[in-house]
Amino acid sequence: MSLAFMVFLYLFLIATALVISAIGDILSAVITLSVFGILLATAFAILQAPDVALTQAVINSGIVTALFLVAFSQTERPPCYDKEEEKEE
Amino acid sequence: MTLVLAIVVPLVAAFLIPVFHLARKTLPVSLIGIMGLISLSASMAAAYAGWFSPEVSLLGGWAPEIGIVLVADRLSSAFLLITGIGSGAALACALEKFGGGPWRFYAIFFLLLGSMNGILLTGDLFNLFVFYEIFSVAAYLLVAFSMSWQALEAGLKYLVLGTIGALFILLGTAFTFMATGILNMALLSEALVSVPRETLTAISACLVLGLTIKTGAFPVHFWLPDAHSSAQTAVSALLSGVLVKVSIYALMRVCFLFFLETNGTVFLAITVIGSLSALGGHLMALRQDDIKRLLAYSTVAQIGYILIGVGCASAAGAAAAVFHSFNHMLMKMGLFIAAGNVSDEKGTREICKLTGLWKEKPFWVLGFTVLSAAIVGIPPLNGFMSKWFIILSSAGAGTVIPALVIAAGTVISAAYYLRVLSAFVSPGESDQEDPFKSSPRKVRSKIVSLTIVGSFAMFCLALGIMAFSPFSREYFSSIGRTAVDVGAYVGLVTGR
Amino acid sequence: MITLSYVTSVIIFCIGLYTIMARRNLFKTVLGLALMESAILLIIVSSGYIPGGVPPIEPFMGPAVNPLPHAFTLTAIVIGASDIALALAFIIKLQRHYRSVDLDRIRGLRG
Amino acid sequence: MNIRPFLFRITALFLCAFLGVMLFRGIAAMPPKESVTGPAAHYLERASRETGARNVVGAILFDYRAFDTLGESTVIFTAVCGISMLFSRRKFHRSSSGLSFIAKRGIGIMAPFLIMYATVIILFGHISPGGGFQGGTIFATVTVLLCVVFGSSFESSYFPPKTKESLESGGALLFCGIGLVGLAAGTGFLSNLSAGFPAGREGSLLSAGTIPLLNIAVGMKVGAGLSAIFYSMIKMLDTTNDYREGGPIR
Repeated sequence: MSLAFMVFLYLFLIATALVISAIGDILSAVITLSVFGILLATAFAILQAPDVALTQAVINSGIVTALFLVAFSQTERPPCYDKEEEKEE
Repeated sequence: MTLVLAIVVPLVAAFLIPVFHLARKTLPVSLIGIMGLISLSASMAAAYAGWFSPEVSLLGGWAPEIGIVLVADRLSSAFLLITGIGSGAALACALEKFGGGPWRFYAIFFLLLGSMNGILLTGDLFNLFVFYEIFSVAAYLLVAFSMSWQALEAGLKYLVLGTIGALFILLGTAFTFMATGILNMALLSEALVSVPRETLTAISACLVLGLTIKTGAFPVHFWLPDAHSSAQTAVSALLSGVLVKVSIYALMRVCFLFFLETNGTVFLAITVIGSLSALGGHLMALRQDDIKRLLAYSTVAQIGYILIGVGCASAAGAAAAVFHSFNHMLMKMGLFIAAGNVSDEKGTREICKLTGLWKEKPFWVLGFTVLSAAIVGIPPLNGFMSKWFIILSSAGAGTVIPALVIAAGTVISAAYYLRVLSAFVSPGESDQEDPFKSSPRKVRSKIVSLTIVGSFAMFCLALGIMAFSPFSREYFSSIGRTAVDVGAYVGLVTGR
Repeated sequence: MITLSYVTSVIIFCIGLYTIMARRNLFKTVLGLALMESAILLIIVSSGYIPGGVPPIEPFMGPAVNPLPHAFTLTAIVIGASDIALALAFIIKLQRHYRSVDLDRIRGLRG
Repeated sequence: MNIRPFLFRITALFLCAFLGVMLFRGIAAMPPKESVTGPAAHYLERASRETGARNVVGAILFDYRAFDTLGESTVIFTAVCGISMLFSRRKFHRSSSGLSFIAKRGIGIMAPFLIMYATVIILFGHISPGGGFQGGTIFATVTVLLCVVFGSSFESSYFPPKTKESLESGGALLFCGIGLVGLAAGTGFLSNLSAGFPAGREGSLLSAGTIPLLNIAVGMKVGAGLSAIFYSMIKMLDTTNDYREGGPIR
């Protein structure tokens, strides 16, 4: 793979990482993490690691993003009354 | 063979518990007790084998260079003994308190037991990381087990800091692998000599930083007081008594094997961290009103003592560190169990409200007194002996400041333990007013916990007296000699 | 090309660490952990690369790259995923109590 | 006024920069690698003969260093155990509403292929890239997709939590059982061909001794585990939706 492509890929990786760190909106950051995961999987594939690329694409961009979205949707809601919580505290 | 079983038997027990739960909603206490006994006897068998004839177990039949090896020498055996006694006591307390209801708690407990044995026995750097990760995940969950918001917050704090520590350990492992291409710890100790200086600095910084975070020494101790004070009593005792020791074992093993000949700065750094921990932990403990937080900060200080012993980089220092680890396990587990039970029955954890206990529960107060006398360092008890050995070895290593720190710490700790004890023996003003208020809670007598506290107190006394005899001193110093003898370890693993 | 990988991964590692230290949102903390972990994965995989290598699956059509880092990376990915899942579960539970994921408001314990 | 957070950030930035420079100097000091050395060379040279697997990464994960894999799937087991412990007090309200008809039909057509893909990835782990982790995770993704598209009641009726639990424990026990066979044969825990497992013809589906079996065990464990994590975390979402419709809102 050509060097120019790698430079472009890595610059893109750093840019997405900066976006994840800097952006205020959590939802955008989570979606950017998914993009970051796919870019990283591409880098792994170029580095001749097909197993790792497959795992990275499936786990980090699939399941972890799904879990992030679930957690986000559970926390970013207008506070509503929850009976079971009262029981716990 | 016994080494593998020490790891696999607790893991299998943990995997079996959900299966049993599918059949019966509440597990019988005797079943968990039997599983615990089998697991603990497996780890004791490994400790016995490792103590009398150092043993290597090749997993999958592969040679040490290409596979994973398990190694048991005297250092591992000593720590296996510590974790065995400590987790047995914690399991007994938990069974008495919770019964067979929370089956997931016991599953996590057995996973923790297996992973601790894994850390203590493995001879492979990456395998150490993997077991460390099981250990940490189980520890976060045990902290959060009571599900109060304090426990959850402490668990999250522990998780974030612990994961950062784990990532640093992984980074150190990655650097080591990049520089040498191997992961067997015995072979690494030979290969690291030829590694460039800058790389070695990076490796040692990553590994020591990660392991220090996991240990809970002073500059990065934030998680420890919260985690140890907000957990349940049995879990607090387990955390303070056993888990910290496992981290210290990992630190000792890695530092002695890798950096003893290559990078002496590491040991200076450990001594500095230890001194800071000892001073900072004692000073913070002096300001606490909550009895469990006080004990947790005292743990930070005691970790500092142990690290001073490790930082001597000598056989005497290592032996003193192991001896103090053992003593601290006995003393702090007993103290946590006693304090937890007393404050549970009183319904408060503030020291100034824990009054009048001498009349109500004299045995608990007696046990607490003996154990706190041991941890402060009253001469015939074991705490004094191990501190004395640490001071001697640090003086032998040519530094005086750690010894002064230990002496100052003893005075400070005497001050705060005396405060607790004076609150205990002072006459309570409220016990005449409502004698019926606390009577229903007294029905569940904590006879097992009381027995454990009592036997630990007796053990402290016995160890203190035993440490005078040259015979037992020889035993302890043989642990130290094993710890620093890198050549023997390498020879044991490679068979040369 | 490998030096480039190393530079990138060290930069991403530092971005992750900075995110954890400077950001006050718990989700950002977990995202920072994910970034740090990914950076370490990139370091490990790059360390196994050799110029002109082929994937380590037989039959080889040339010099194969080092397979050992790939095995570590697989293990580390799965471990990291379970860590992150656990952290998210803790955050959900804590948010129920504080109604916030801001670290400045989650100050029940100090020390 | 608000100078302290700013100072803190500057300090953090410097700390990170210092760490980065130190790490990079450590990397730069290493001599560049031209060829594979150490144990990795041994794996590349002999893996297909000693284990019967074509995928060298699979051979390392499930034979040479299978103990790591046991530990690693135990991490998932621990996390699943803990997350279901954290959310255990909640009642699960099933929602039967899903997405639109087109999405349901589309997933209905795709799901068998996805499951087949996951099975192939697990079963061919010793021949081609893939293995237990990847295939198991694809299984978990399929259950997540079904949960999103068809609503959680459909997912939980096809894959009830008890099935997942028993699959997970079963996978773990299968892994340990295979390991103990090696121990009983006297060749060490998790030993493969030396314990008498048949090597088979290289490159065929039934080859490489224990590696396919371990792949299946890990696939069961990882798939059921990740799916159970998602399932436990989504519980609350449904309850609060119900409350918002009918319950009191503060």
